[in-house]
Amino acid sequence: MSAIFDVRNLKKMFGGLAVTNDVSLAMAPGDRVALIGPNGAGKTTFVNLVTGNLLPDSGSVTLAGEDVTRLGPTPRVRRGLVRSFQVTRLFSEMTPEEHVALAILQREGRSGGMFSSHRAMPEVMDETHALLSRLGIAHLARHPVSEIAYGQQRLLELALALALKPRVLLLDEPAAGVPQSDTARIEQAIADLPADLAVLMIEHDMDLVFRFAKRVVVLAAGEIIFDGSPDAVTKDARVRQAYLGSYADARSVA
Amino acid sequence: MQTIFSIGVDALAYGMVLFVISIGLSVTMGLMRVVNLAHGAFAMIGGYIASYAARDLGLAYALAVLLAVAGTILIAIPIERFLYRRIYGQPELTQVLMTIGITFCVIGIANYVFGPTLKTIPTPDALREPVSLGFRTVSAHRLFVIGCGAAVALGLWYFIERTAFGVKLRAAVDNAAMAAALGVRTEIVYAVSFAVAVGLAAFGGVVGAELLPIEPYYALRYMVTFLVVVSVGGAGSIPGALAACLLLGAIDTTGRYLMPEFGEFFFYLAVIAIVWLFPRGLAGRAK
Amino acid sequence: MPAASLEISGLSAGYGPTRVLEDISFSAPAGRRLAVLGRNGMGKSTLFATLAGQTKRYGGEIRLGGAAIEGIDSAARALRGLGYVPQSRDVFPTLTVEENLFVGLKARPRAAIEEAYAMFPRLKERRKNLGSQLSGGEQQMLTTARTILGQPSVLLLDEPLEGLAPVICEELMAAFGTLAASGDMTILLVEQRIQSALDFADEVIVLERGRIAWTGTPAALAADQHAVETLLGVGGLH
Amino acid sequence: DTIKVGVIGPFSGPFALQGKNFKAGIDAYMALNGNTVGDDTVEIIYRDVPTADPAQSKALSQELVVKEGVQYLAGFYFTPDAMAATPLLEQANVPMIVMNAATSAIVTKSPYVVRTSFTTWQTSTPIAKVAFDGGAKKIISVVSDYGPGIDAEAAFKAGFEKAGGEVVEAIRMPLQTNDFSPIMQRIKDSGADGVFAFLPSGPTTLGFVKAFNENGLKDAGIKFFAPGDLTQESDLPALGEAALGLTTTFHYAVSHDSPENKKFVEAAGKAIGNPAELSFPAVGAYDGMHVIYKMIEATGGEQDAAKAVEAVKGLAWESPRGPVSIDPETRHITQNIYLREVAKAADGTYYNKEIQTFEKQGDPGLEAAK
Amino acid sequence: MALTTNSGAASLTGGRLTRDAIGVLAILAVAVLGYFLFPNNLALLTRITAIALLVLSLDLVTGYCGVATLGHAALFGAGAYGAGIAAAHFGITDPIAMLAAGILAGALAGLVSGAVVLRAHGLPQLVLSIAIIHLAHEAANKASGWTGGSDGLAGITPDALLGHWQFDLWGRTAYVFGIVLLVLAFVILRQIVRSPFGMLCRGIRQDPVRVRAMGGSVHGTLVKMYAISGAVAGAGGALNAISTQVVGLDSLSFTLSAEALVMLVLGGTGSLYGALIGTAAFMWFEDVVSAANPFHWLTIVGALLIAVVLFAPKGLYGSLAAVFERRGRKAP
Ligand SMILES: Nc1ncnc2c1ncn2[C@@H]1O[C@H](COP(=O)(O)OP(=O)(O)OP(=O)(O)O)[C@@H](O)[C@H]1O
Ligand SMILES: Nc1ncnc2c1ncn2[C@@H]1O[C@H](COP(=O)(O)OP(=O)(O)OP(=O)(O)O)[C@@H](O)[C@H]1O
Ligand SMILES: CC(C)C[C@H](N)C(=O)O
Ligand SMILES: [Mg+2]
Ligand SMILES: [Mg+2]
Repeated sequence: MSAIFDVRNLKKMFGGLAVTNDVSLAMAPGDRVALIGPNGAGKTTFVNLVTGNLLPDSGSVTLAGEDVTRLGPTPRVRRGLVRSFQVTRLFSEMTPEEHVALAILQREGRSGGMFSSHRAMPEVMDETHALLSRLGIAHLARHPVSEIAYGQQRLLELALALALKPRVLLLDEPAAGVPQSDTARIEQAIADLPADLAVLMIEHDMDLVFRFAKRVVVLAAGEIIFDGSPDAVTKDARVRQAYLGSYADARSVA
Repeated sequence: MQTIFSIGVDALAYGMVLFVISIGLSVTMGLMRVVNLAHGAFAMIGGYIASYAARDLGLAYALAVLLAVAGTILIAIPIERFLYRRIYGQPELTQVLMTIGITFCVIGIANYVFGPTLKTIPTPDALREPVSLGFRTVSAHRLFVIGCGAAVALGLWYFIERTAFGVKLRAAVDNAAMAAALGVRTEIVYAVSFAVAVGLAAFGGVVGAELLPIEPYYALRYMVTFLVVVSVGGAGSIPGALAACLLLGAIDTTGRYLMPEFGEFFFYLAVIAIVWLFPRGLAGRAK
Repeated sequence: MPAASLEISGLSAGYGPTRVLEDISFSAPAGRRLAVLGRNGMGKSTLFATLAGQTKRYGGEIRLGGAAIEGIDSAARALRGLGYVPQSRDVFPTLTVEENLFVGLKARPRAAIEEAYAMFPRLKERRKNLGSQLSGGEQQMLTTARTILGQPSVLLLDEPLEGLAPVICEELMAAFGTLAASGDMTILLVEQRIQSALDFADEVIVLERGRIAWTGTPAALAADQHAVETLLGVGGLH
Repeated sequence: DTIKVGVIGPFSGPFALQGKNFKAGIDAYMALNGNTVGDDTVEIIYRDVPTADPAQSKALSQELVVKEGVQYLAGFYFTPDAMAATPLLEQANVPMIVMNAATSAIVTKSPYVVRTSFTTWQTSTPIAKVAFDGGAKKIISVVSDYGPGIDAEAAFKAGFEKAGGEVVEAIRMPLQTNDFSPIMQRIKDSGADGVFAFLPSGPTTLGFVKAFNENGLKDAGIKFFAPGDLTQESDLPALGEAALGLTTTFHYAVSHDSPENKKFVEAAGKAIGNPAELSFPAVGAYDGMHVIYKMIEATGGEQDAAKAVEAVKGLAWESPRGPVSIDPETRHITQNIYLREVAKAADGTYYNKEIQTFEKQGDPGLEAAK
Repeated sequence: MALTTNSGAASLTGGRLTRDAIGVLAILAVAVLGYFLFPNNLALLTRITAIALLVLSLDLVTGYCGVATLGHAALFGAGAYGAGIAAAHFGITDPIAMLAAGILAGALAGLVSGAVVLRAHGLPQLVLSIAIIHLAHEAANKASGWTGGSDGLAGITPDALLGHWQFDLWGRTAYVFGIVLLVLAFVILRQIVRSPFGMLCRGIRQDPVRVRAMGGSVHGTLVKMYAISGAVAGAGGALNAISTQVVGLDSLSFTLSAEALVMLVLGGTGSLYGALIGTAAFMWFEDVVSAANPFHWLTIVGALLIAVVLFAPKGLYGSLAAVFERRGRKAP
C-alpha cells in the first residue's frame, strides 16, 4: 500500500543545534509506529514540524499524495493530520462536553454556525458522550477542565484527537501522567481506532510501546538511528545504550 | 545636512526623555506583569514633591530629585501593600480597573491639594544654559536627560539581568507559587521591584518635567504615550524600551518637522508598522 | 541539611470551597522513603501541594523536624528545608536553564549548580536555553534538579519520572535511593508506575477519595491482591 | 420664586482650571450683586462635561431643562458642547448664555444664543495689524490643528494680508504635541521674521514657549505674536522668565486697570481660593451672569426666552474688561481688544501688561463666513 | 450523572430559553422602571442604552475572544458618523435607514480594525488598537468638510420614527427606540455567543494553538466576530447620533474606548449581563456623583473602581453569579 504520510529529509535548526537532522519517515494506512528516543532527541519537534506548528528549514511533508509542507496547522488538520499534545492544551474554563462537541462540529465543518446550539443537536451530543464514556470521564462531562485532575485531562486530550476522526494520528506521550489504572483505557481507545488509520505514538512507557507498536523508530540527537520491529530494537546496542538501559534486559527476560 | 543633524539631536533628546519617564513602567508591566496605568500618577507625585521642594522650600535641584524619589516610594509603600498586592497575577483587565481607579484618585487628590495649575521645577542655572553644538544650540537640560537615560538604562539592565535579585524577580513573575516553593520570598521581591519602578517613575517625572509639565491631569494625559513606547519596545526589556523610545522619538520628531499637520498620522502609522513587523515588540520576551 | 522527619495529623484541605483531603494523618521518620499511591484524581498532588503550602488548609497539623509549619507560608517552609517538585513541571519559562537552577540554590554558592549538571548532563548542554525551549523530559529534569540543589531535608516528588527515558528513570531512582540512604533526605514519592514506586519505598500510603485507605510495606501491598485491585485499579503486580 | 440657571463646563479633567474659573466668575457676580433679582432667587446648577463631548452636553442640557427646570442654560467652554445644545433652546424656551466657546458660528445656530466671551477671530485679528506695524513682513503661522486653531490661522492671515504682509507658511500641529523642537526648526528654516502662534491655554503652551527660547529663536530676533490664550494668567507662573516680552492680543487681562476690575478680581480671587488661578473664563462668566440678571429683570422671572433675549440686545455696560455691549444683530459681545506684553511685577510675579487698545471690536469671523 | 439522553439535552435547551426570556424581561422591566422613575432623565437613559451597545460589542471581542483593545470606540464612532453623515450630507433622515447606515459603517470599521488588531497579541495588540483609535480620530478631525471636525457634525434632523413619533425634547421616542434596539441586539447576541461559533471564540481566547490543532481557523473566526461586534457598536453609535442629533470627535476617542473597557470590566467580562450591568452601574454612578459634586467626583469614581477590584474581583455581575453558584452547589 502506498504511504498516506510521507516525510522526506526534514531539517530544523534551533540556533546552532540541528534538532531535526534529515529525518525521513513514511507511514501507510493501518501502521502503528512508536517513536522513541532520549529526552531532547527531537520527537516533539518532529511532530511540531509535521503538523505545521513549526516551519522546517528544509524537507517536505506529504499527506495522501499532497505536499502540505507550506500549509499552516489548520488546513493540515482538516486534511486528516491530527496530533495530541505532550503537555495538555485545553480550554480551562470549558467542560469536557464542550471540548468534544466543538471538535466534532469542527470536523463536520459546522463550527461556524451562529444560530444553533450543540446541546440541541442530538447526534453531536450522543457522539460526545459515547466518546467520553469510552475514556471513562463521562462523569466529568460538565465540570470545568480547571477543576479536574491532571490524569483526567490527559484522557480528554486524547478524546479530542479521536473526535476529529483523523487519517493520520500523532500522539505525543498520551499516557504520561495517566495512572497505571487508566492506561488500559488509553490502550483500548487506541486499539478501537479504525484499522486503516495510521498512528504514530511517542511514549516513554515501554510496556505500552511494546504492546502497541508493530514498528519502532528511534530518534537520537535529531537523527533516526533505528527503524524496525519491536523485537529487533531491544537487541540494538546503540538504542540500549542511549535509551532503553536495563529495560531491554527486563524485556528480553520476560 | 545640517537640518538632518539638527533633527537627529532633537530626536535623541526626545527619545531619551521618553525613555527616562517610561522605563519604570517597563519594569512593572514587563517584569511584574502588572498593567500599571497609574505609572503616570507616580511620576506626577514625584514631580509635585520636587516642585514643592525646589520652588516652595528652595532646596537644591539634586536634593529635590532625591526627595521626590524617596517621597514617592514612601507614598507608594502603603499603596503597594494594600492595593497592588491584590492584583499581582490577576487578569490584566482587573489590573486595568484597579490602576485606573488609583489614577483617578491621585488626580483628584492632586487637584484638591495643589490646584489645577502647572507646577514647574526650577532647574539650576547650569542646566538652563543653551549649549552650542557648533551647528546648533540645545539646552543643557536635554543633555543632562540624555545622560540620565543612559545611566538608568545601564543600571537597570545590570540590576535585572545580572543580579541574584533580578533572577528571583523574573522567577517570581513567571510562576509565583513555584518560586515560593523554592524559598523565594515573593512578597518582598515584589515590593522591592515595585519600589524600584515607582522610584524610576518619580525620577522620570522630575527630569522630564520640562517636556511633560506637571499638573493634575498629567497622570492620564501621557498614559498612552508611556503605554505605547513600552509595548512597542517589548515590555520588560531594557534594550527594547531604549530602542523603541529612540525610534519613536525619531519618527515623531521627523514627522513633526516634515509634515506637522500629519504628525499624528505619521506617528501612529509608524507604530502600526513596527508592531506589524514585530508582533511581540522590538525585543519581546519569549512566552 | 540532614534528613528531617515529617508528621501530619488530621489534615484536611482543598481548593477554595472544594474539599479534597479529609483527615490525613501519617508520619515519616527522618530518612524514610515513602510512596503515595492512588488512582486518578484521588488527591495525591493535592496532598503534596498542601504540604508545600499551596492549597487552602481547613485543619490539621504539619510538623517538619518536630516544628509546626502549617502556619507559615510556602517560601518559609522551603527555607526550613521542605523541597517540592510539582507534577506540572513548573519551570520558569522566561529564565534560562542556568537561571532556573540558580533560583533553586537558595543561599548556596553559584558553583553548586555543577551538582545539577553532574546529575543531568543534558541540562548542561542546554544551559543557555530558556525554560520554555526545553523538551518535556528536559523540563522534568530541570524541575527535579532545581529542588534538589536547595538540599531539602524533606523532598516531595510528584511523578518525577513522567516523560523521562527509561535509562534516565533508572539512574534517577538510584540517585533518590542514595540520597535517602545516606541520611540526607526524607523522600515522599508519588509515582504512576507502581512497580517503580514499590521498588523504591520502605513504606506505602494509598489514597482513596482524599483519605488514607491503606498503609503498610511494599511487600504487604504487593501481597494484598484486594487492595491492589480496588484501590489502585490494576490487575496485580508483576 | 427660584430661578435656576444650569451651567455646563469642564469642572474636572484636563480643563478643570477653566471650569473653576467659570464658577469663580459666577460666584463673584453673585457675591457682589446678591443672589436675588426682584423677588426671585437665582440658583446655579453645575453639570460637568470634562472635555468636548457634544452628546454628553446635550444630554445634560436636556436633563437640566426637563428635570431641573432651569430657565437659563449657560457656561459652555467648548464649541461643540454649545452647538449640541442649541437645537433644544426653542422647544425648551430657554436662552443660552455662552460664557466661553469661541467659534463665531455658535450664535447663528439659534436666535436664543447670547455670547459674553469672545471669538478667536475677534482676538486674533488685531494682532495681525500689530505684527505688520511692528515691522514684521513675513510671518509663519503655527496653530494647533483643531477648530479654534484653524480660526486663528484664518483670522490672522486675513488681517495680515489685508495690512500688506505675507504669511509665508502655515503649520498646523497636532493638539498632543509634547516636543516642539522640530517645529522650531521649521520656523527657523522658513526664513520668516516673525511667528504667529495659537495654542489652547494649558500645559502645552509651556513647552512651546520654552522651545521657542531654548532653540535660540528668541535670541535670533524672531518676533512672537499670539492671541492671549497662550499667556493666560494662570499659566504665567509656570511660564515665568520664558514668557517675558511675549506680545498677545486679548479681550481681558487680570491686570486691567479699572475700578470694576479691582472689585471683580478681589471677589473672584476670593471665590477661586488661589488668585493666581484666575483667568479669562471668569470674566466671561461674570458678564454672562450680568446678562442673565438683566434678562430676569426684563421678564420679571417669567420663562420667556424670546423676551429675555430681546431685552439684552444692545445692552451696554462697564465690564471688568472695559466697556462692552451686546451687538443686537449677532448677539455677540462687542468689546475692546488689548495688546499686551508679559511683564514682571515688583513682587516678582508675571502679568499681562496692556499697552494698546483696539476699541469696540465686533466679531470679524461672522462677516468672514458670509 | 452525565446527561446522555436527548430528552435531557432538550430540556436543558428549554431551560436556557426560559433563562433568556427572564433576561429579556429583566431588561424590559428595568427599562420601564427607568421610564417611570426618571421621566425627566430619558436623555441620560438613552445615552446609557447607546453606550450599553458599545460595551456589549466590546464584550464580544474582549470577553469572548480575549482580544485586548483600547480602540473600540472606532467602531462606535464609525456608526455615529455613518448615520450622521447619511443624514447631514445625503438627506437620509429616516431613523431606520440611518440606523442601517450606522450598522454598516460599524461593521466595516470592525472588519478593518479587526484585520489590523489581530496581527499581534497582548500589549502590542493593545497598542495597535490605540493607534487605530488615534488615526480614526485624527482622520475625522482632518475631514472636517464631512465630519464638522472638532466643532462636531451638526444638522442631523431625523424624521419621525415610522412616520409617527417625533424625536422631541423629552426624548421618549429616542428612549423607546433605543430600548427596542438593545433588546433585539441582546437576543441576537445571546444566541450567537452560545452557538458553536461562540464556543469556538471562547476556545480561541483560552488557547488558540489548541483551536488550530482542532482544525479551527483562528484569524477568520476572530475577524468575523469583529465585524459582528462592529455592527453592534455601529448601532450604538447610530442611536447616539439619532437621539442627540450631533456627532462629536469624542465618539471616536481613546477616552470613550477606555471608559467602555472600564465599564465592561466593572460589570464582568465574558457575559452579556455583565456588560449591561457594568454600563448601567458606571454611568448611573457617574451621573449621580458628578451632579452631586461636579468638581471632585473623579476621586469617588476612582474609589469605586478600587473597591470593585477589592470586593468583587470578577466584576459586579461575575462576582454575584459566583456567589449564587456557590450557594447552588452547597444546597443541591
Ligand atoms: N525554541 C527552541 N530553541 C532552542 N532549542 C529548542 C527549542 N525548542 C526545543 N529545543 C531543543 O530541541 C531539543 C528537542 O526537543 P523536543 O521537544 O523535540 O524533544 P523530545 O524528543 O520531544 O524530548 P522529550 O522526550 O523530553 O519530550 C531539546 O533539546 C530542546 O531543548
Ligand atoms: N484547582 C482545583 N480546583 C478545584 N478542584 C481541583 C483542583 N485541582 C484538583 N482538583 C480536584 O481535586 C481532586 C484531587 O486532585 P489531585 O490533582 O490531587 O489528584 P491526583 O491524585 O494527583 O491525580 P493524578 O494522578 O491524576 O495526578 C480531583 O478530584 C480534582 O478534580
Ligand atoms: C480657545 C478656546 C478658549 C476655545 C474653546 N476651546 C472652544 O472650543 O471654543
Ligand atoms: Mg517531547
Ligand atoms: Mg497528581
